[in-house]
Amino acid sequence: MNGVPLAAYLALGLFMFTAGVVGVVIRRSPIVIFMCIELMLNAVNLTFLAFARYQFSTAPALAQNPELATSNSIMGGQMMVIFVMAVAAAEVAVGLGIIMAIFRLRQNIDVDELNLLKG
Amino acid sequence: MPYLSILVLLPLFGAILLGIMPESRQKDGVQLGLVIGVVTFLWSIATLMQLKAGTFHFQLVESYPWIESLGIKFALGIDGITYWLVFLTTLLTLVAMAFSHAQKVRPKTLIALILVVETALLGAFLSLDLILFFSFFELMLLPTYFMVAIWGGEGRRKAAAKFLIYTFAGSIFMLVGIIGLALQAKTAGGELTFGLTQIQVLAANGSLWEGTGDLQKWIFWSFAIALLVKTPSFPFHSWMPDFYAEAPIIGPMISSVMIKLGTFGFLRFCLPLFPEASVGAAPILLSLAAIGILYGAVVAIIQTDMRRMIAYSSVSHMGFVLLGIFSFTHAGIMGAGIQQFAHGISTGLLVLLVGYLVSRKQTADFRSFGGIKANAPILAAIFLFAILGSVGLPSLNGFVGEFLALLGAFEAGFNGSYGFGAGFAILAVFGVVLAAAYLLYMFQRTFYGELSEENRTFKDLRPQELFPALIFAAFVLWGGLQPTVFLRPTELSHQAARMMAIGKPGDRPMWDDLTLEIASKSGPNLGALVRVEAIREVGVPVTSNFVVQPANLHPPVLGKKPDSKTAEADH
Amino acid sequence: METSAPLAITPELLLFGGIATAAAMAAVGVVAFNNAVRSALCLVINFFLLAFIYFTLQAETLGIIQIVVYTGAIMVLFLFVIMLLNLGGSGLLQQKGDKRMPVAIALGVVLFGLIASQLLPGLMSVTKPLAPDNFGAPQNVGRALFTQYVIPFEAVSVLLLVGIVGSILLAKRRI
Amino acid sequence: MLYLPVPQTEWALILPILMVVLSGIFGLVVEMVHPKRDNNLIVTASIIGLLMSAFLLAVQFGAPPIRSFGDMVLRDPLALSMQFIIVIGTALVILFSEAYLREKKIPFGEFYPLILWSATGAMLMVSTTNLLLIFVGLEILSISLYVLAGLCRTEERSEESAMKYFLLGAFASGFLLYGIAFIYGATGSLQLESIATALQIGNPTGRTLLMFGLAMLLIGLGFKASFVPFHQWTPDVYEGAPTNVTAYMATVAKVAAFTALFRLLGASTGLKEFWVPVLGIIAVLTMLGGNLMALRQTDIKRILAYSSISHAGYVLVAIMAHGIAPDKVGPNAIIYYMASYTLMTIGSFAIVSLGARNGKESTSLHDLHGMWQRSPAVAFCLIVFVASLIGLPPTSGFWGKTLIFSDALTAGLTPLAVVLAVASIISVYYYVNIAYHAFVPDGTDADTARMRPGSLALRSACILCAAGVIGTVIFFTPFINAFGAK
Repeated sequence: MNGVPLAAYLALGLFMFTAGVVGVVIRRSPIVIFMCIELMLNAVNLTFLAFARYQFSTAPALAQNPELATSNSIMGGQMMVIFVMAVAAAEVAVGLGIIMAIFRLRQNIDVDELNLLKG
Repeated sequence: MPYLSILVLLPLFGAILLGIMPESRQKDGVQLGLVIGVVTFLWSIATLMQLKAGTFHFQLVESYPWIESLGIKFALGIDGITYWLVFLTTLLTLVAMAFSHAQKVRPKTLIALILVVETALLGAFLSLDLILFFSFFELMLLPTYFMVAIWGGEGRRKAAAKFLIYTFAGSIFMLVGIIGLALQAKTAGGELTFGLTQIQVLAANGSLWEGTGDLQKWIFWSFAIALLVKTPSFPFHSWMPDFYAEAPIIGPMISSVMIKLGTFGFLRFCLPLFPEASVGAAPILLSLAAIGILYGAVVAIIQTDMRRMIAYSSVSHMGFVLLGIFSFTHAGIMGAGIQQFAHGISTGLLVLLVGYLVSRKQTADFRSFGGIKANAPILAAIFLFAILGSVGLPSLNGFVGEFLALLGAFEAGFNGSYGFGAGFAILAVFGVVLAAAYLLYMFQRTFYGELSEENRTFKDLRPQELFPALIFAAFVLWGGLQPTVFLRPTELSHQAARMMAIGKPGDRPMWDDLTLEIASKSGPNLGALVRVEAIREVGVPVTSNFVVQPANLHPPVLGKKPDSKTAEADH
Repeated sequence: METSAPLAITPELLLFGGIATAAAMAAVGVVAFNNAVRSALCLVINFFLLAFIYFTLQAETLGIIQIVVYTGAIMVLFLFVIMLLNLGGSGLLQQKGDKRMPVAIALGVVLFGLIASQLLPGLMSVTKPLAPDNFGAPQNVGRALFTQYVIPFEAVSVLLLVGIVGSILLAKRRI
Repeated sequence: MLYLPVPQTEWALILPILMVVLSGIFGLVVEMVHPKRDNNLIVTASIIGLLMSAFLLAVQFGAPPIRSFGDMVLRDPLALSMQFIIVIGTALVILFSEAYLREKKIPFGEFYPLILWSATGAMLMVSTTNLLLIFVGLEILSISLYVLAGLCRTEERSEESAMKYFLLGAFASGFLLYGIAFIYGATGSLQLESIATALQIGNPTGRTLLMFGLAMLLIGLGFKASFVPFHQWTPDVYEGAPTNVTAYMATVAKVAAFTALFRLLGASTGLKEFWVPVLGIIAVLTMLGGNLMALRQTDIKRILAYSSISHAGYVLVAIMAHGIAPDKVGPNAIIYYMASYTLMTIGSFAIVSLGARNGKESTSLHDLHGMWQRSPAVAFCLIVFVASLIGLPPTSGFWGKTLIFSDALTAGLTPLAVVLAVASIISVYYYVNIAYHAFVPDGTDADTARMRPGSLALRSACILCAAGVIGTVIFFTPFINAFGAK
């Protein structure tokens, strides 16, 4: 999509990532924290795809002779996104399993003791 | 015959044997431990008899590759500096084991720990590799800790932890220093090595520290702090009184050997490897020594616990050793050498006798004794003898070391070598006087005065208690009457250490150069470096009088040397 | 890079701006809503819009996967668990206002501004996508997956196995 | 159509990993066919599988470094030795797990497959320089660990620890991925080596991106390796998780994280003026903080948790030394240190696991009382581990520290070496406390829960660890020759 600068995609990614981090820090419910983490992962995916599409770093080489661009470099971003999604799927399965297990043990998961950033 | 390896590893082997013996066989274990102790003692005598006089080089050298990639060897050797220390170690550990024979709680384990400490001590004295030395230096920490923390008195855990942390804190910086030294040696010599003699060659020809700025001083102090903690010297001594008071009585007994590692380390490592830094640091170390002598003596006066008093008196007495070493005079350094041995013997004897007292009364507070001379005349006589030896009565062994050390300090002082003049020596003399005062006061309160009711049943020494005491007493007397017997084997090595420090680069003896010797005859040639014709068997007396380089007989005059400024800045 | 020309306002840019604003608002919604169900719905919207952005980046395959896997599977799982938990204890998923909230938001804004001002200006001039237009086509993605990236692909099978065994282990009712 | 060559395949590189995966699958099948029986078959199969994997690794020692599978998988001394450490560590953990799980009444045979697969992730992670594979490996490792941490389903502590570990782990993964994204953006590649190339080109914007990416990656890895500002999860998770899982987390997971960090910093020497001050501060905080916080603990698992934090700081010093001067400082120090650390930590946790009895677990210092009377061999092993954790000769901990000191001085990190020394001094106090308690006679009646000598397998795990701690000292040269890089 010509006309949209790479920076715009990165800005959106950074915004989502920051929002996710803020969410992880301030929310207490594990499920919501987990959703914020998913938000972070999607920000990452967006960043990967933007970089993959624009090939900013290989730009000088690519501009001169396009065949120099290694396919590794071009496909790397998309591959990363696929694997992030696969990992996220497994993570969700396990994570929600843990939340279910703790819920069954306690019938309450909005746990105040679960202060993640306190020792 | 690998005399030294056997000597070092025999006690460890014994400890392992004791360790794998079932816990139920305590008595057999104790017997076995004692046998190992006796065998080690005899083996040490056999080893010492192999040595030849007339050389400062290491003898009976053994070297096995250990960690080739880092240039670390299992290398052992013995010379004059360690001659009596080895003897002292095997003797005192044997006595300590005999003493813990009667221990009720798990005596087998205790004896196994003593054996490990013995290995560590012997290894530290004999190793010719810095990492090996450090390994042995640290190996004695945990066994000693447990010895105190398990078998000690009321405040045992605190005392043990204090000992451990002080020593470890000192030595870990020494480890950093050792590694820095080896890396520097690699820069200077092109090869990574931790070998003492190899690095000393570089130090002797001056290439080791060429153009490194303050590095030498930093590494010197990383060694010096560790050694001062071990000695223990004045500001680092506070582990020692607690340790003496809370440890079972074998603790101080072994410790009276262990603290020699500190002063030994100065002679073995600091003077040869950091010559300029050693000379530069002399004013500071002499001050510490003088303060230690006085401070130890003054604090000892107000102690009522005999073990604490001995601890402080040790601080005081070890000050003389430091004073002797850093006077950089012939007499001073000889005095330091012999004082180490004498202090080991007389403190060993004192601790043993205090142990007998404690075993009878369960306290070392001399106020609870009094008048027991009537019941225990033999104990009283030997005790007095030990005290006289310790305070340095002429014709007993303590006198020789202190006298020579003071002589050296005076000589250095009158030569104007150090800014303080003879002040150190004068201060130190007060220490001798005070030592007589507090020890005799303690003796008087313990043995004279009114015999209290509860002390009526106080028993004199049994024959099996008397025997080890008499051995020590014999050495106290012998060392005073015939000091040359004890001085002669050590003279050249101590001289070498001194010349390694104060000689100019190139004038310094090298351990690795077997064609260099030091003339041993007193007279104008004393301390001259002599080139012998060819590499010969170590130990054959020097015959050639072809003097290649005159040695510097006198301590360096600091005020007139160009590097005096840096020496001041270091403080 | 080339000299930074003033950014031309193109229809594409306007379209992107619209989607991005909506996605960003949805992201804020995830964090800000006190009710977990609403957060989840915001997340779904965000994911959906992201899929659309993927399409505009010519990554069609991934856009589809995004919808199928994330919006379709993962979020459904989330909602399912939320509903399940809601049955057990009502109101537990609500969170009351928190004093830390404004501080954290301020911190987040500052962080965002700081990083963005460092990173992005140098990239403003990069407006020309250099990767071939078909780089996101299924056959290219598939080929890459089974040649260059075959080892991670196989590794992910282990990962999914772990996920399956693990979630069964954690969730099975009887121990 | 973008052409991608079919990569050449060197099976020897992934055969050890495959071996571990397959023995995990075998274990799972056995568990499905014979559920709730005793797990001896699974344990035996797992250990045999791991030993075969170790053998497959051992035959490759000294082989020339190569890459295969499209440059994804790498064989070099670091990869081989770290994989070997992971395999042996996993085997030791499995060896003492059976007795522990039985006492703790955790009836899951799936434990073994999960831990094996987790090891697979770690092995992948150490044998690659590709960020994608590092990430996938890390996730395999972590996701199994999330499950394993919550394995004690009846205990709230365990579940909570799993939850905490999971959320923070996923959070850290987010940072890690964001960092990878920016490194990919700046270099156009997922290979770590391309960082150096990108820095040579010297595009200022690219440099900024790289710095940001590196910072994010360091935060992510910092969480995984529990460096100090990111460490808060460690004590709780370590305390709550089953002891054998804790042992595994504290060793194998860290080996993998450190190796990745090692490769990362080795590749980004060009950015050292950026990361040296940052990591320097982190290292100081980690070394001192870990030790100072350990001083106040009375629970052995928490003590060991803080101790593992401080050891992470020590290793960080070695890693930084490599990053500063990659041509002068090789991987030998961290290989040796991690081997030694793995052995002594697993050994200590094996001893801690003796406190499990009848579904409960007692892990306070007082539960060690009387160890010396009940089982001198175990008590002696404990002393060996303590000496090694302190860094006293003649144990491997001493040599590890010596190597780290040497690296630090070579790279000019003298202040960090001094801080390391100070930190070791602090650590003496609490470590020796552990050993002391093992010597205290048991004053109470025999009924109270105390650590008692466990099964033969458990004791042999202790003794093997202790033998390893001593053996790597005696056979230092062969060890370094086999594992180390020249």
